[in-house]
Order: sequence, then C-alpha cells, then structure tokens
Amino acid sequence: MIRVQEQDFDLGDELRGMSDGNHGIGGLCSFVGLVRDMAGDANIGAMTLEHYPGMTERALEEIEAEAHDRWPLEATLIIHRYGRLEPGDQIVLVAAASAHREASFEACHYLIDFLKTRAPFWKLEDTPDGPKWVDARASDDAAVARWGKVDNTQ
Amino acid sequence: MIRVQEQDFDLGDELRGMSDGNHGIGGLCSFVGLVRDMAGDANIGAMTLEHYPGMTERALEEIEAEAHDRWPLEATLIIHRYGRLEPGDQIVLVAAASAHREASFEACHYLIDFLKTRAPFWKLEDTPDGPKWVDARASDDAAVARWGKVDNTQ
Amino acid sequence: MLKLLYFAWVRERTGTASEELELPDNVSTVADLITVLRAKGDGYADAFESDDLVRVAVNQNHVGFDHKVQAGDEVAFFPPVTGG
Amino acid sequence: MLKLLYFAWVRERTGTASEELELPDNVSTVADLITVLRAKGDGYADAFESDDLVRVAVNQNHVGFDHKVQAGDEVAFFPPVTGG
Repeated sequence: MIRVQEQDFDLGDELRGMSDGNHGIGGLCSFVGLVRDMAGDANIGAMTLEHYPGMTERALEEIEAEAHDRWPLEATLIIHRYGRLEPGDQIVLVAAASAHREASFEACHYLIDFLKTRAPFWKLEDTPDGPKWVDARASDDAAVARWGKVDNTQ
Repeated sequence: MIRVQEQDFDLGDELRGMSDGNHGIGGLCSFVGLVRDMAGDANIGAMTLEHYPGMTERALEEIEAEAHDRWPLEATLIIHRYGRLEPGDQIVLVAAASAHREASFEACHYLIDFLKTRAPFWKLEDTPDGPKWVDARASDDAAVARWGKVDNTQ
Repeated sequence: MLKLLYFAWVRERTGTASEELELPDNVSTVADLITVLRAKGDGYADAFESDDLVRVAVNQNHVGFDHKVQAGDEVAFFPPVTGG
Repeated sequence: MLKLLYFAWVRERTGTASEELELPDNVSTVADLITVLRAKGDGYADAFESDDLVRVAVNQNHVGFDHKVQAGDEVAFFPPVTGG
C-alpha cells in the first residue's frame, strides 16, 4: 500500500496494520526517515517538501510492485509526507513483511533506495542563509546501482 | 538499550522512545520477528522460548556495543521475549537510529544476525507430532559470516 | 497541445507551475522542446541553463531527453529528486 | 566447585537444569568435563552423545571445548541457539 499525505502518521498503528492477522509473516522490517536539524554543515530549522501529485503515487506504486516481483512479500507499505516539516518530524515510512527476515530487510532497503531516486519529491530547507533547495546526492545513485538495475533516466 | 522480558511490547512506543527529542536522527531502521504459524513443513500452534538469564543480557549488550563500534549510531534497542508465544505474537525487536540511512540499515541487520547466532534462546515448537526443539539453521551462520567476523565458538 | 509542469527551482525560474503550449512543428523530442522553451525568456533560459541539472517526465514517467513528445503529453521538468 | 547449567534438550536429557560439581582432578578443559559428565548416567551420555550438537559457555561467554575450566566457573551446555 502507498500513501502520500500532508499529515503525520503513527508508526505503531501503521506497522501493526500490516501484520495484524497475517500469521504467515515472520519478519517485518521498517525504515523511518526523520528531519534532522543538521544537514551538511547547515543548521536546518525546518523544510518544505514539494511533490508532483499523480506521478508521486505512480512512482511509489511501481517501486512497490518491483519489490513484490523480487521478493516473496506478505505486505509492503510506503507513506511519504509533503508540506512543511520541522526537525524531528517523520518524513517517510517504508516497510516490508515476509515469511523470512532476509527478504524483509532487502525489500525494505530496496524500497527506500529507489524512492530516493525515483519518487518526485523536492526538499526546500530553511537555512541561516535563507531557503535552499537540497541537492541530490551521488550516494543515492550509488545505492540504487547496487541493486543491479540501472535507471539511466536519473 | 536491551530488554529481555516475558510481556509483549508496543512497537510504536518503543520506536518513538528511541527518536523522541533527538533531532540528530535522520533514519530509524527496525526489525520485528513474529511467530509464524508455519515453520518448515509443520503447522505451528505456539512455541515456548527458553533462555539463559544473565548470559542473554550479557550477549545482547555485547552485540549492541559492537554495533556502536562499527557505525555512528544515535540509539539502538533490542527487546527479546521469552515464555509462551502464539502465532502472530512479537518475539523480538531490534532497531538502530543514525544520522544516516545506510548506517541504520546495516546496524539493524547486524543486530538481528548476531542475536540469531549468539543470544542464548531456544525455541520449543508445538507441532502436530508434539513439542519439538527448533534446529539451528546454517543460513543464520552464513548471515553472520557475511559481516566479516568469524565467531568460531558457534 | 502540451501540458507543461515545472517543479522546485525549475518552477521558481520559469515563474510558473504549469502552462499549456501548442506543440511547435519543429519539436519531436524533449530536447527539441527545451530549445523552444529556452527562447521564451530569461527565466526559462535560466531554468534550462544546464541539461545536466534538469530531469524530465513525460506522462508521469521518468524519460531521457531523446524521448518523443506528442500532442496531449504531460511534460514535467524538475531537478533531481530529493525525497525520502 | 563448578556450577553446571543445562538448557533446552540438553536439560531434558540430563534431567536437571543446574547442579554443582566438585572439580575433578583430571579435568582441565571443557572437553575433559564432558568426558566426566558422560559417565554420570544414560541421560548424560545421551545429552553429550555428539560433540557437534552441544555448545558451551563458561562464565556466560561462548567458548570452544578446549577452553579451560576452573573452580568457581559457571559452565553451561546447550544446543545451538535459535532465538530471534
């Protein structure tokens, strides 16, 4: 399941919702991204996340479907927020549940790696020098390349 | 932090407790192990987890300390239950929070891999043929070997 | 007609979030379209200053600059994504 | 004196979870201790039937069978662990 929303989410409720009643799940791996108050050398007060409505949902659904093609998964969840976020706020949740622990770890890692390079979100950070668009990181491209699939449009 | 307990835990509360107020955390990776109703070819009704009080805490603290030596972590948490557990019940939670997503993923994965081969827990499963001690899996040893550290006592 | 969308600093430079454009005769690829857009004014020239910095999606799929465009397409320009 | 602990099916076979044992003169390693324990009865012989299946911790640390034992040690025998 994927969700793109402005409001916060309750991590416990979301993860419980994935596994409740499914006794075929042996492992549930999740990753939550949070707003740090320090990015690079700049102190971050807050940030605003812009996105591309429509394409965002489409991109996340594709990434989720690819994970299900690669691993035997019982459930997956991607939630990504947009709008204004403060340090400590949750930005994103990805989670994968499987009978087996390795599959849940790998799929969860895959979800966030591809989300980082394919989902159309852009961060505008408040810095002491004014608002600043965050630059994409080469390390994110490297993270995706590791999965043995080259996305040559990014 | 490590905890060994008979009672269940609330995943949301535990993870929130790790990150609340620490704005240096950019990523929080967690893994929850659950009782499946199918292990191997046998239908599992329930299981009983026996452990070695004292050594369990010691082993988990060591594994946690090793993770902190390897990665720049803001917080880690290991909770392992013992006693009788039913299908769908939570058995174990490991989580790692870091400024960076890769560190949180790798450390979380490391925690569960080493816990699986070093923490003194034993599962007794109820099967249609009566209670049966679960055999250790070669794949768990392989998972540990991947981290480039050979534990030749296991 | 093309539907054009701009995001993040590309939007700030073009000064608009979306617009419609009659597909010009000499435009068959995204690269052709960028050439046309650059000529629309300083803000556009600035937005498309460097091909390396701009990404494009046609009908909500990431594509390369050699991708064909045709009437009815939704074409979006934006910086490399930075979500997650 | 040694404190001996048994877990899981090792405990079921020895028939006891813990016991104390005066350190025998001929015992200097875990392997020596296992030889002594095997002679304690059928359940013990059964528990230590195969060296490959039993693991040992001395003073709550995983060790090999060549590890020294000395008076005052807590020595635990158990199957390979299966938690998590």
